[in-house]
Amino acid sequence: MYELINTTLIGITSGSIYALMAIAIVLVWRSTRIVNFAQAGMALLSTYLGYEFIRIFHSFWIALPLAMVAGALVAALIDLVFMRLLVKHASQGPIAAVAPIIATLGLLGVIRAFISFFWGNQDLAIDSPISNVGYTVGTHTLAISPLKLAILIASLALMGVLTLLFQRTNLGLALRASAFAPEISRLAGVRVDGVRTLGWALAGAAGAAAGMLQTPNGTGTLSPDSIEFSLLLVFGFIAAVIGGLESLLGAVLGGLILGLVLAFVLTYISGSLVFITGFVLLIVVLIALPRGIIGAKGARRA
Amino acid sequence: MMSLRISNLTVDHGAIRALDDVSFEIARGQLCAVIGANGAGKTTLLRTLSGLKSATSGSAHWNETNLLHGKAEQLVRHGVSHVSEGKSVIAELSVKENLDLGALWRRNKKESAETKTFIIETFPRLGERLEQRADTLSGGERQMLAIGRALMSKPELLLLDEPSLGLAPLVVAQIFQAIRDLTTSMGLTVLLVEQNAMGALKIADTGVVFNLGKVVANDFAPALIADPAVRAAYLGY
Amino acid sequence: MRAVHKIKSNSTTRFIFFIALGIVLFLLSNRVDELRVYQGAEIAVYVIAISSLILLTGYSGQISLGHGALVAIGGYAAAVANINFHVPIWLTFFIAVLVSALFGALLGAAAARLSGPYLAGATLALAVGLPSIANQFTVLGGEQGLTFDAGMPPASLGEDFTVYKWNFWIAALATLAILWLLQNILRSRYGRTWRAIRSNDVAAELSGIAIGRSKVLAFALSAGIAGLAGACLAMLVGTVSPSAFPISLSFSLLTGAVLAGVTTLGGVMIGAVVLVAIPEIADAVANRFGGSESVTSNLPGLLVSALLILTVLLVPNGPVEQMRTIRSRKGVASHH
Amino acid sequence: MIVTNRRKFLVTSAALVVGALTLSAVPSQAFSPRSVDGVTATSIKLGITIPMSGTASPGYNKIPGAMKAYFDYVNDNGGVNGRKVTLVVENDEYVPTKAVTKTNKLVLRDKVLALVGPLGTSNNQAVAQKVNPGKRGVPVLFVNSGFSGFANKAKYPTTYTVLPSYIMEAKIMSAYIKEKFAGKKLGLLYQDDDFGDDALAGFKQSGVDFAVKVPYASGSQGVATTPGTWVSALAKGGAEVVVLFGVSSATAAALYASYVGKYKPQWILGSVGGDATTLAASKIPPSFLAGAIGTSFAPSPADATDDYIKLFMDVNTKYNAGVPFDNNIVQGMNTAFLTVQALKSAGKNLTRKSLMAAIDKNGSKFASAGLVPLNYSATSHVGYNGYWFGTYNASGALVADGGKYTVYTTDSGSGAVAKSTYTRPAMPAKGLPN
Repeated sequence: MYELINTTLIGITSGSIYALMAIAIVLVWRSTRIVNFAQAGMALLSTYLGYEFIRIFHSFWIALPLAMVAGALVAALIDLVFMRLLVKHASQGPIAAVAPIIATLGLLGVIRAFISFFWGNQDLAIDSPISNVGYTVGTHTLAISPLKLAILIASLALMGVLTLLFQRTNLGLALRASAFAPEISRLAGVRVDGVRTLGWALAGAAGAAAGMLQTPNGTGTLSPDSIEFSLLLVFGFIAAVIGGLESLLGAVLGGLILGLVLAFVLTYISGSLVFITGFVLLIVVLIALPRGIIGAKGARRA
Repeated sequence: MMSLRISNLTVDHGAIRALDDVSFEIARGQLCAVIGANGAGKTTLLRTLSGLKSATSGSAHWNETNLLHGKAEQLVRHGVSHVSEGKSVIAELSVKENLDLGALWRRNKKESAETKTFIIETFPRLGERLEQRADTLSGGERQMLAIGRALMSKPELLLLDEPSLGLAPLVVAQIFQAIRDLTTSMGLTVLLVEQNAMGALKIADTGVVFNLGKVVANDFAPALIADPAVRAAYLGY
Repeated sequence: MRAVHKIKSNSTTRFIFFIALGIVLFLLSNRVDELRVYQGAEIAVYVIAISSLILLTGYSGQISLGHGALVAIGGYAAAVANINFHVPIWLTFFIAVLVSALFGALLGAAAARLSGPYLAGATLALAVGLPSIANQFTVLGGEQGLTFDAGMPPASLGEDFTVYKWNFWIAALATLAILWLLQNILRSRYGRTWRAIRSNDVAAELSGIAIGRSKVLAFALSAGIAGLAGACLAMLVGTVSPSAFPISLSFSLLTGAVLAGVTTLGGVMIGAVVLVAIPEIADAVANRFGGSESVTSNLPGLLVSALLILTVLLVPNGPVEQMRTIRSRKGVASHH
Repeated sequence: MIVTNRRKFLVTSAALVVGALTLSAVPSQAFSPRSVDGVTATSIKLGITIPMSGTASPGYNKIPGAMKAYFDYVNDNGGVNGRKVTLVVENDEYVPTKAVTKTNKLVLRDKVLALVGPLGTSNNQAVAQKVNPGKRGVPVLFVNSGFSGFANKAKYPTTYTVLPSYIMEAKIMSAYIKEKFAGKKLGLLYQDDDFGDDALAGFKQSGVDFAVKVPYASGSQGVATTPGTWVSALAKGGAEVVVLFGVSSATAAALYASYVGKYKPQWILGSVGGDATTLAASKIPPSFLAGAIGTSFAPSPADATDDYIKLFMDVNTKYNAGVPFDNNIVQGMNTAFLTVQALKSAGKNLTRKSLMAAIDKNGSKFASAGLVPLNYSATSHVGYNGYWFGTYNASGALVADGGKYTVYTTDSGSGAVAKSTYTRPAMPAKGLPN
């Protein structure tokens, strides 16, 4: 019973991190129709910047918003100097469909190399701002701690704020319209290029939040090849797809489902099968529910 | 002087010359039908005027605004609205959102709300379906929505690309009538590109006939209808 | 008229040319030192793997970020066949092709239903997930992996004939065979079908092409070729283990394919040579500028990624295709 | 058009292959007059393959720098018989394919005298299988792997191990557990590969039964996702003493997860994952380690009273830009120290053969930081063969039980575990082997 509860809690908390990453992926997808495989690299870079902010200000809570701003700026810059050029140059011909995917992969490599140059191939540590010691019920310690609770709340809050932004504001309307039909949006007077950059910036901030929160929650360390970020890269994408790629609510649900499934496989089957389980889950969802778990409904509402 | 003035406009499409030394004018408040065979350059003309496509040479002005130096999103702010070919609505958005999109850039929200009320009065069917997704609408409704979206941008010059495409004859008649009424009631200047040449010329004040990127005729609409050469080539009798 | 005449002698010329190429390679392998021979073998393996990816992405329009996984399957299939079933070495290469192709067909059946980014993500997840399966089954040797000993060169080749030269011969032969085969396939009905799908799958479907089946076929063929590359790689490294097929391998192959020009087989050598040469170039550059350890160890990654981005931005269809376009444009201009 | 394209393709292909192979190819020197590989009148060239970037690199990537620092120190003090020692470092990213490629480069192009301290079991196996230093007569000295198989002289004739094998470690730990924790419920957390398998073999042979065994997938992929579940499995099984046989990242994750889960067994940490400095870098506060039992064959990096540690700290400050001093630095410098001794011992007439002969002959008498005997001989390529036990104090330093190093020794076979009376030879003057 205790194991069951803890497995569920582990699933939910790790799932909420995947959800944050999935939100970032969905944001870029919704505003540009590009799956950004560099998202995890950008999150990593923002987290390194956050690490520097912590050293300057000696406070995680000051560094977190600063890292999100930095993440937003980095993402906006990437769109301005790089993705715009790409859309112009490689939007035609047989490679058009795969060019953005390949380009974001290249970007991932550049970001990694850049991080290694500046910070070296070593582990850096980010201390947990609040306790990560599990709550105790009776004699048992639960796999949920103030930090994990904060992460869960942060993911839900971010999802809520972004959903409101997308569904209820003019900016959100412009973001959605630009993604679905850039030309019609331009004809309606929407400055599509700027709106896309904004979409990247939002995603950059969300990714930065994921990186900053995941680092103290995981092994607490940061390195250019941090395994957490490879995980985020793949699992964030899987979570986004489970949720249908279009919907923020879907991204959060996708993250939680993935987190739970993986936690149960880990506890009750085998640690070696975690990654392949992610793949199998992805394929099953793609084949059985091509539009994601809430894709059909969500897409209609979106 | 309020008018659309196009002179010596040339536009290339890769190696192909889509518009070749095109010149004509439309006075304010006029509805001008642009007719011609497929590939005559009609759509290219609209895309160039609305800022989606760049010209090779020549000039095009709406009043004082140089149409060749602006991007589409800027020209909208100068009163140029373009309803592109094939029901220019965003399928994934609701009817209301499609309408709102056209007025996002307008600062005066009270005015845009009034515009919306006016559009819903003009096209009551849209009013009944405000919360539905645009792709649940019928073809005619979508065309109404596309025009409505363009009207939300408070246009002075309206560029319409084949509003009758794929619609049933009865619906086509309704749409044409609506276009004629709106032109008059709102004081719009309209450039109406149409395959349905007769239908368009019947509601138009003037007409321009295109062939292989060149203007081959430019006259009052009734005169064009009466012209035997035009009748034979484009009106089918 | 000229074209018709040429096409008649087509397949014979092609065959003769590949034979000639083989002889050139053979002569070369006797001229250069052992390290170059080894690098030549590496290039050969990359050529096979990259051409499988070009076939998939360039010709049938499907993307794979996880071709390293298919390479891994080939390598493991060869090793398991040899160790557990005592299959002779020469036959293990064919088994590698078969097993990978079979797996590729399964994967392709799923892939045919996925569009760009979905397929990219799915294959990425596969490449991350597949190697760790080796830890689950003892027959796959766990983290330590399995030994794959392709054996010594026959004694008849002489005392001085090195293992590397022997491996190079095998890899080069496999490469030539695959390139020759691909040239023929791409010129066949299948090749035309794939090109039709790539440029417009709606039109292709309307003209009666069974898109699904055709895509699965492309995936299976590509996987089979990747499997051959895997067996060759296993031969070249002497072992197969999960860490030999990291996600970076998949990314390298994709990079090679893009650098080669993903739309044509013509530049496949460029991609392979660049992949093998980059670490050396990076070393030279780092040494020239008195680089620190951190520069030396990160420069290859940076160079590869930067090249990838520049290629996509500047010559999205690859250098070979670009040259061809420029030349044909010049041709058009001179005809005017 | 198609035809001409194809021809172009063929010509281009051929040209490219030719170019690739010949561009920088020097004429084959394989049969040129016998110059001694890696040795000139004024220099000795050595090589190492090790992960300098990638997931496995943090920590290990400090080893080559430490080695170079000690070589520089020796070079500044007259070198080895007048020759200066250089080390060519190749980054293998912990990928066997790359290890083979890079070793090829070291052996065939750089023509190093010997490989020194190459790291990783699968990498060393791939290199042995493919590059075959054994057949080429290239010494592979002091490999950074505890895989017992590398001491097999028949299979790896030129390979010399230095770390006590994982089997030895498990056997010694078993003896220690039987002595100190008889009757307690035991748990084992181990890496699910050759490393863990060796350990399991050692424990099994010693008759130690674990109530709970938790394997974790290696390649550190499993590490990030699983610590919570490891700890709940161990806690559920009621393990009072837990042996942790894994890498540093796993140790860090396990200690952290047990802190988070308020699970407090008596930890016994294996030598690989028990480096306090590495753990500290992984944000494990020293207090987490306090009270855990650890093992080592070298003096604790924190033991500034030790002659070797003092020397290594000094060299690290002067020649290695004072990077944080830890077990990896000690390991790197000690390897370099042993290497210099072997080179000196081989005399003026230095060749690959004479180098290995010198180790076979004098290796067991080499001075080194190790508190455990070296076992090199004409018939054995086994390096250190034992461990001492200690307890981590509140500042994360491993302190020998009872204030002195009690060394246990054994072998990788069926030999018994014994308390050793070995005393380390005194450090040569200035830390420069004679």
